[in-house]
Amino acid sequence: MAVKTIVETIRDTLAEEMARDERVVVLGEDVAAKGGVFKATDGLLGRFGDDRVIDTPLGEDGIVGVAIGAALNGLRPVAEIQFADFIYPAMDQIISEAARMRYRTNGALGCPLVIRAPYGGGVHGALYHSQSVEAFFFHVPGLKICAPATPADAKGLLTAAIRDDDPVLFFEHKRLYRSIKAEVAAGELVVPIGQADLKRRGDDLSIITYGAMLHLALEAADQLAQDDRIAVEVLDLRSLLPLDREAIATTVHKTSRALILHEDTRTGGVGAEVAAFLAEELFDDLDAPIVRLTGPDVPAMPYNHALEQAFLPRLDDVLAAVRRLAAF
Amino acid sequence: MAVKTIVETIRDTLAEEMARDERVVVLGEDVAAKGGVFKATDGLLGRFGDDRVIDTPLGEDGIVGVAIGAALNGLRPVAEIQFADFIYPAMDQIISEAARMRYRTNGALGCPLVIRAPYGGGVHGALYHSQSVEAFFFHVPGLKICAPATPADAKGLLTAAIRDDDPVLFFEHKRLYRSIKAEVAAGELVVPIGQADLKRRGDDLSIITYGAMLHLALEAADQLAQDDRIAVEVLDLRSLLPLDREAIATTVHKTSRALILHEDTRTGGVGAEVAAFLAEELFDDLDAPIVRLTGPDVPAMPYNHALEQAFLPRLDDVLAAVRRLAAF
Amino acid sequence: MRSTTEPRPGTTASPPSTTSSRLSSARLLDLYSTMLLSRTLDERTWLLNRQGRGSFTISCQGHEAAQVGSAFALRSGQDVVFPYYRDVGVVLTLGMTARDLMLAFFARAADPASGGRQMPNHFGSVPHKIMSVSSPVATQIPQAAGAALAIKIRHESAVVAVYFGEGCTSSGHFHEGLNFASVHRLPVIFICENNGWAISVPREKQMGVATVAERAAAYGMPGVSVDGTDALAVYSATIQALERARAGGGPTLIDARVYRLTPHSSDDDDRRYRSSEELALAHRRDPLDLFRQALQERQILDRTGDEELRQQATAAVDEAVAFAEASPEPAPDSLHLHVYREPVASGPGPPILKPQPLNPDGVAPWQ
Amino acid sequence: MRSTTEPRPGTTASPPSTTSSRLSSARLLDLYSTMLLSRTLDERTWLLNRQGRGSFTISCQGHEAAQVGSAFALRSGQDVVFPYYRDVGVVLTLGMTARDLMLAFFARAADPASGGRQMPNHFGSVPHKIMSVSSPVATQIPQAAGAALAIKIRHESAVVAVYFGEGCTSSGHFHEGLNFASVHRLPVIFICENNGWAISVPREKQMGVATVAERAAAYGMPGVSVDGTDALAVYSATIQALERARAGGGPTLIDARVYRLTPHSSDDDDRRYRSSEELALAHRRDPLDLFRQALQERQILDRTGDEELRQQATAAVDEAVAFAEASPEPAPDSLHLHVYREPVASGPGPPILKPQPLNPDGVAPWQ
Ligand SMILES: Cc1ncc(C[n+]2csc(CCOP(=O)(O)OP(=O)(O)O)c2C)c(N)n1
Ligand SMILES: Cc1ncc(C[n+]2csc(CCOP(=O)(O)OP(=O)(O)O)c2C)c(N)n1
Ligand SMILES: [Mg+2]
Ligand SMILES: [Mg+2]
Repeated sequence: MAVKTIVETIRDTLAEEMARDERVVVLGEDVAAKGGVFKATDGLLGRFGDDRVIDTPLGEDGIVGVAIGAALNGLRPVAEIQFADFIYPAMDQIISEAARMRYRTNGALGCPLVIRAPYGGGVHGALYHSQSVEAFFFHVPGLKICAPATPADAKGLLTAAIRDDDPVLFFEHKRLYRSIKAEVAAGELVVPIGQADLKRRGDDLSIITYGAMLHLALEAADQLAQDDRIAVEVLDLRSLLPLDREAIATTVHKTSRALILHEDTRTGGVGAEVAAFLAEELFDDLDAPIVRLTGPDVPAMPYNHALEQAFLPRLDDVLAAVRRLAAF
Repeated sequence: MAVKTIVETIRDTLAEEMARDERVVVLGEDVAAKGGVFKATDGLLGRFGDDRVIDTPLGEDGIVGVAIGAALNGLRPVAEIQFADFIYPAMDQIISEAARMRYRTNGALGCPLVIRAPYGGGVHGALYHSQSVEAFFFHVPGLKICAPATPADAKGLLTAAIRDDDPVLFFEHKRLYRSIKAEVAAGELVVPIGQADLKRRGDDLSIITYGAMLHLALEAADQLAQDDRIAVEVLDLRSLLPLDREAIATTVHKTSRALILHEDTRTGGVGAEVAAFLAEELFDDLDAPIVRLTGPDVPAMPYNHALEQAFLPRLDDVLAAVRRLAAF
Repeated sequence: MRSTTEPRPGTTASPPSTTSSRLSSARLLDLYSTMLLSRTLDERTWLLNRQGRGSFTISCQGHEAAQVGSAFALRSGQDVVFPYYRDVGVVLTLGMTARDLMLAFFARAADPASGGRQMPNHFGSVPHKIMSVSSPVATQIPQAAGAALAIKIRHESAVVAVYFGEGCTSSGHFHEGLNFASVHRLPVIFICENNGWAISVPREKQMGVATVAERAAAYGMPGVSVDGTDALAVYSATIQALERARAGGGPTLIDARVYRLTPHSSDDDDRRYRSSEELALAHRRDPLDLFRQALQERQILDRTGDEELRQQATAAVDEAVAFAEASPEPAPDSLHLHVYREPVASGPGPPILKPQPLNPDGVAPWQ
Repeated sequence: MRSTTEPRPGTTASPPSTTSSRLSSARLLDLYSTMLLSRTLDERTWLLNRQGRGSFTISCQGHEAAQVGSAFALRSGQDVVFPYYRDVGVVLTLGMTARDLMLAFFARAADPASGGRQMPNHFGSVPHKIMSVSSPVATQIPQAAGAALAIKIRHESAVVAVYFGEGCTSSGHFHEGLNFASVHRLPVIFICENNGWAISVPREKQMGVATVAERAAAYGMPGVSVDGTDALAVYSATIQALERARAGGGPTLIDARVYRLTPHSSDDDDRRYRSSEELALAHRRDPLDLFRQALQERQILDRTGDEELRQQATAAVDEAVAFAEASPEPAPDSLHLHVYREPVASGPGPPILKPQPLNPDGVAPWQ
């Protein structure tokens, strides 16, 4: 067992999968000599050579289009989008092509492809280096989406993603890259895509969350247990698509109260689907309104520090929301 | 008062606004000599000339990028995307640029731009000429979205969209283009963007819908009134962004039961937000689960007629859903 | 084959080149028969469409020489091919059959491209390495570069061929695909069927250059302009590009100048935007007529031989139509299949919690 | 100015051209001062960044001649300019001030570009017709074509200038923008500051051609290769392009070969991917040094004069830093402003229904 950051785990997992399966190639802007702007591909060029670690021209449409073609012809590409905010030029290739390939060929042709993208804010990245973009892909059947928040989940889900026969979007919260360290077991670890994980047990209320907000939820749960004797259960979705509706139903069936927490903006975010699911399927179980605590409906997170902080949900917000919900 | 189809109304409204304001220009693929593949711009070239009715090269990124630049420099472009399914290459320009322009300039610079796109299925358009894409833009603060379902709303909302100082996505359901005819008053008509419309009153249950499904809802409501004596209220959202939460709250406060109906696929669709809003804000008012009746979670609507029909919500589905909900 | 800037096809009338060809008489007849089958099948789909037996068709007519001529240079099942929606001639050359295409026309379950999910002419056949066609245009161009990257990494001798219209050369996809291929000197041939129209938009409103071939300069790759009504000229241009690709010389852009003899599709009325004179002129350079004349001049084909081949083509299409129309439709329930490799439980909470869910799987549960 | 294919800048050492210029001595000194101010300000941001007083900077160093030289040809407030993030020299020439840029550096409310919302160097100033810079690269290129379309439709004499790096020429945005501009012969100048690197990706991995100028051939527009370390060469290339645009001759692509003298940004470590020799060589063609030498040779500037100008630049930057750092930050509540022209009621149901909403406006209501 070694203690690792998330970005180290990503790098090591990429190396392990590349060593295991020579069809795995990495491509993107600055992934080779520079090793990626976050160093997530550092060292891969030296170890696997420039046939398998490819610096691309500047163009996300091309990166994903090339990756799709390579996947159709037998490779297992792992494409890096330098920042999730720059994924939009690739939307046509992702949505029209990768996501629909299996369906439109009636199952004849798959598109095994991973698109890694650092996302999220709180690192002074401003409007265009802070975005959460998962909701755009969440509405696309045919795609899978991972958003791990711990080193072990990063390892297990990335391994699963690379071995998956369908296209997977793999979102890495950049604020967690180096701020979260934990033990990661050596050897193979596969976390099935589509399984949420109970990160903390409790009977009074469920926080359903993912990404950086997991850690805020856990911090809040600790404090609420101590100060308020409220036992909060924390469900980490980990994968957003397929959504683990079973795990969501199980926790809310138990606690009867749900707080949905994400950093992404509110309207049309992933939390809306979780809430809608609960309002339809667990109506009888609910003892209180389903509350979402999210980023605000503004285009993106500003650069100025005070504005950036004003965007992000804070510990106090979570504490207050839980207390109100528990008292309902 | 003339009886008009929706596509005639769109054409006439474009002509009226172009006559009224010389800054209004129309651009897109095949909009000039051909008058658009649905004839929505027919006759405009002859009347306003090729400076203001512009056939573009094949490239949606360019169409929207050019429209944004023209808007920044004083024009009021109305861009046509030939089918909504082909809007993805323009996502970067729409989301990164048009939607964020005012915010990123701290209010200094607006982007008055309309993007018209025929959407929706049931016309044998297959996977790529049938899609509903509104949910992708619904998650983008800074954009406005219209989705009218009647000739009068098409006129009033298109007029409002062209005069709006912010970017508006204007989705026209292609199955309604010629199938819905109604009287449209001559003269100016502005329907404010962001106001839903009660298309039918009733006390027992609310159907919240938009687009082609409005007409299914009205048909169901008629039948339920006759056969089951269930009084269904039908709220036509008309604008999706800003979402008229007040109108949604008002109808559900009254009826205590909500069925959300849309053609778009389910997970992460607009209906999720409506349900989540109700589950949070009208929890005490609800007498039954909030039910969504939507297209299924498959990549898109197939060509084969039987498969196409299997995709679309049907009258029987609506009747059954209402009956179950009313009996809850 | 010429690499000069030329006026729109239909305005020149050079005879088809036959000299550069090394094809045997049998192969030449084969080429002609495939062009004939393409045309016959295509014409039939318009008839069926007018009869209300199929709601859509889109044509190869006028493009047959470019399609069959180029595909004749490819090795079916080895080279990787990304066609576009007009490429009836390409896919028939590579081994798809009239039945396959008619199954797609009638949207039948046995349609090998999509099981009736896609529109007609959205080809695809895994055994023939014919990649799946989609409707959003030009997306296949960077994909072709990616497929060629895989070939290069594995040191295979296969080549990728990708087809598209001249309208597609305005798309960002075109640029990013050709740029990537040129940086990595990938074994891929970009074949533009340049018919001078993108639906109603003429070449002059599509690009600031007179020929698509000129676009190649931006990528440092050869841009070869070829008379696309001349099957053998296209064949030999393709052979040269293939040899270049296999020798590590990188990609080639072939600009095959053709003319679209039909409206854009069964939904289009081309009288709104192009003159009947222009069309009449183009008919005088119908690639089928030109190739038949060439074969007749070389005494490979005579009038009776031609008549026989025509009857064969008609018989094949008759048979395909009958077969396909009688073939079963996909089951409505199959709508939910093949979203992912493994079916995904996207249903509601566990049945324990809700024995009678209102809406178990995202579709109307009441049906 | 040369239009030939040339090796990476830094490897040639031709003296700056001065003959082609029709600028007065005063204007030449002005040009030099603006380059100097750009450099001084830019250097200061690195210092401030190292001191922890600002979390990000990105540089114009090495690009000043290309920036100021080209912008000197533009008419501020009349021509429409789309800069990119390196264009300190462009925006200072057009009239933005050291204060403006330092307000952005410190993310202050008075930052005219974005009120502290965007990163530093995301310029914008409505009175100067400097359009707003965003981080996703190359998006401004089709927008520039659109702005030029508006000019053409209104029959104005203004011209659009749009700036970008050579990496951006690989993007689909570049292609669609230049293609549109060439079809409509729009009054727009595409100015590429070609420094041979896109972060760590060298020119050879970016494009299959040796120069960006060659990309112009795909659009039938002139591609002008110019030594971007030579301010006057860039100036006269820009003047020519402007005249061409105003005369209805359409767009021009200017390929200004420069070198990036700093890492990509304050977040980059360029030692990972480029050699110190290469950098040293480039420093020998520092555009500031070259232009100073040229002015000295022409006896427009002497050592004391230069010293004075440097002190002025330093003083201006000192003042701007002090001013900006003392300037107020935006109010946290202002986060919600300017999503739309008119504030939108995106709140919950009417208060009548829920007097105490749990979550009134999409943000935590408990704070
Ligand atoms: C991205 C996208 N935009 C628009 C369309 C609609 N459309 C279908 S074919 C076509 C014209 C294509 O022209 P060209 O590339 O020249 O091919 P041709 O049909 O002439 O062979 C257009 C605009 C589309 N299918 N995809
Ligand atoms: C769409 C997009 N992809 C990636 C990035 C990250 N990025 C920022 S600058 C840059 C390199 C730009 O290179 P070039 O165009 O040559 O300009 P230079 O910085 O060298 O002046 C990259 C990849 C981005 N900002 N936008
Ligand atoms: Mg064409
Ligand atoms: Mg560069």
